[in-house]
Amino acid sequence: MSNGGAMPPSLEAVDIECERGERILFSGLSLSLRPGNLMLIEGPNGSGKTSLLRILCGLAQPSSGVVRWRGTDITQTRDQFRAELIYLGHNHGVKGDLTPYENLSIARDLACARQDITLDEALDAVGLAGFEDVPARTLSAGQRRRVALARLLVTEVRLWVLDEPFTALDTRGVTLVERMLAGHLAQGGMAAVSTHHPVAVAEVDIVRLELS
Amino acid sequence: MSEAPGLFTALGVLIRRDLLLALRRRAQILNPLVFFVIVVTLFPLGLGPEPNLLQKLAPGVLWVAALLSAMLSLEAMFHSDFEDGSLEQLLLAPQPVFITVIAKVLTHWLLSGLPLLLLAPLLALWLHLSPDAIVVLLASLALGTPVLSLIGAIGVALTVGLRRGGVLLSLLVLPLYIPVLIMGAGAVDAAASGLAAGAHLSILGALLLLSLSLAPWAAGAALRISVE
Amino acid sequence: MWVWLHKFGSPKYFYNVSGKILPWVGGATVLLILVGLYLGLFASPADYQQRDSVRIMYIHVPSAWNSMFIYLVMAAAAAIGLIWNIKIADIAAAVSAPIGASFTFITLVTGSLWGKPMWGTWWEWDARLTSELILLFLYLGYIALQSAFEDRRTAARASAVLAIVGAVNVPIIYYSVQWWNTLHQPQSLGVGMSTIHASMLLPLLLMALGFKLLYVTLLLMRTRTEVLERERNSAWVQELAQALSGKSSSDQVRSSNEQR
Amino acid sequence: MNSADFFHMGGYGLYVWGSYGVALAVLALNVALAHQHQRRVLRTITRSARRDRSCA
Repeated sequence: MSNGGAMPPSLEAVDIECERGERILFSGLSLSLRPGNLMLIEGPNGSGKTSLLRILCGLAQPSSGVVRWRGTDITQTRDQFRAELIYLGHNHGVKGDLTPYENLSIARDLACARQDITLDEALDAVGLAGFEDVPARTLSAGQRRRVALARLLVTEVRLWVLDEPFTALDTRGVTLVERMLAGHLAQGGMAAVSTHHPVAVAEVDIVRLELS
Repeated sequence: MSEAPGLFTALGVLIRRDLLLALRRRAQILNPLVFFVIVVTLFPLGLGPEPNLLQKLAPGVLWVAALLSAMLSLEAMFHSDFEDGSLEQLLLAPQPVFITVIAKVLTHWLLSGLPLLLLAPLLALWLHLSPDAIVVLLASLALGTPVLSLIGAIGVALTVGLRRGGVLLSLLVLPLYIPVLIMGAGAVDAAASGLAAGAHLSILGALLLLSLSLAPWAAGAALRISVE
Repeated sequence: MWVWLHKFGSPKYFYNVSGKILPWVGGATVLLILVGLYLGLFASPADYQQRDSVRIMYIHVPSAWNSMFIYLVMAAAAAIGLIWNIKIADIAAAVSAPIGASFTFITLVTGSLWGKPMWGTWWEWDARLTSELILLFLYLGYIALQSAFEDRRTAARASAVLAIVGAVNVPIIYYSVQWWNTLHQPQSLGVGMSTIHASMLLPLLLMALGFKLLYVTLLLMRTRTEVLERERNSAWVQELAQALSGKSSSDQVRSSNEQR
Repeated sequence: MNSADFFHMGGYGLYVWGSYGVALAVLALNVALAHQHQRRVLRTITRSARRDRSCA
């Protein structure tokens, strides 16, 4: 599925620099991501992993440098870029007053939905069977993280940007995420993941990025 | 690959989402309305029950009270979404940002502006306002309260990232409310003294159109800045 | 214009160029204000009606013009900073707000002092004074928002949005207050003259120009200092500091500010 | 116009000199703060430069 170097890389960042207050977290950083790639971003706390991910998906503005999606600057093609992207940050974006089912159906209605899976199947696949109609605030942090992960199953999106997806997940949750990642990459998807745990994803070309 | 939903379907989804959220916390909708009633009843207690004094002050009192209670409920527009991270998700939705802002403003108006509109005639009677002045009051509130929500959305979007943004929000938003207050209260005052209020209402309409075109852009830009 | 904007945008270039301009602007300001004051206080006639209290006009009207002028310059600088991400524009906008607020405050005080002999009350809900008061609220809102953020860049960009929205609202506020004033009050003698006697016009214009240059002087001084503070660990500031600390510290302090 | 009625300003001395005084005070305050801020920043950067030079 991945067509090598002929096409420009789907996601490309060219010497981006990030400033936090007075400190320069990183500068002159360039990276590129092609279909089928998994980029692992590692580094100690405060090294700017989250800032880098937020810059890549356009939530934050780099103090210099440019981020391109399919060859055009993301500040120009805002809507098209966001239609092909999902970002899971530290706080999971699940509304406590709504049930997982309602949360998921809203997320799917706003994005490009996949037709081949129903909401209940997705919730079941992430291990929330039986919790579909309970207000999300009564769920544990791990369960709320799973509701957020279920969004990855119900939407058809090429780029996943995951900020430490394994936090608050038990071992079965970690293997679940690894399986989802493998499936996504196999279908020509891309992912940028920041994490401290080693990610066991078989025969996938992993690009490692170390932030000092 | 299926296409992302159109603007109007997304608007519909967002409005349904916010109404659903609001109904789960019914009390929060009532608070600003109770505040509106209490503030209006304070004035006769402060100024004395004398009818034609109250009648003379009624337009100003009703409009200032409506303005304050609309502002009171602004905070809820983005705050809970900012707290749990869903504001980021809304900013990353395929639809342009102003769709999100318009949906939020419309919901805020449905839950605060519209009830004010329904309550206002009752309170106007308490202040002995004449019937045709009440009609103009309703017209001016119908045109004015959306402007309050739109301009308020800019203020909230600017201060959503701050811990104690409440007081700052009123400092930012109240000066911008002054033209609406002048035109709104002026319309009711003109009607109460038997003059035509057409000019005031048309200016209110102009303010509505202006803020409809300016506020979504400004609030969208402010949201993108506050989320950074 | 594009190259100039970027060149002038670089802090080092700005610091050097403004360093050269500052003494001239400062000198011109002092000269204009002195001449204006002399003409205003001594050489121009008293008004036939208000007699000598009209001399307050030479302070009140120039600072009123300045308060509006500075808000628009602030909004423009903020917009430039927001759209083209130029740090100097952000600093200029942030620095202009307190200066604008000071001129608005002067306008309000001198307006009420001028109003007392004419209308007999310290505060008159006159259309111009009321819109100046609202302009002061806009300034205070801008300054409050600016200082509410820890991160300077977010502060600059958020307050830029507020300044732009405020700038759009200033004319609306002005005309609605004007409308409100004519509705509720018969047209009272507004502060300031409809027909200004020629000999009064010259000092008024001199003072107005002097006040504008005073704003530019203060703006340049404040922006230069802010640039030094924010760029303190960049190479050119280190160089400058080395050069300055090279001389004996006593004359260094004198030489560095002799240009003011 | 001798100096006595110069200050008298035809009875409006209080208002005229009051407003000139307020204006002068506020503007002088602005200039002083700007100047003092400049001196403080210059002193800090030269002091840190001298510190670097001495230990470099």
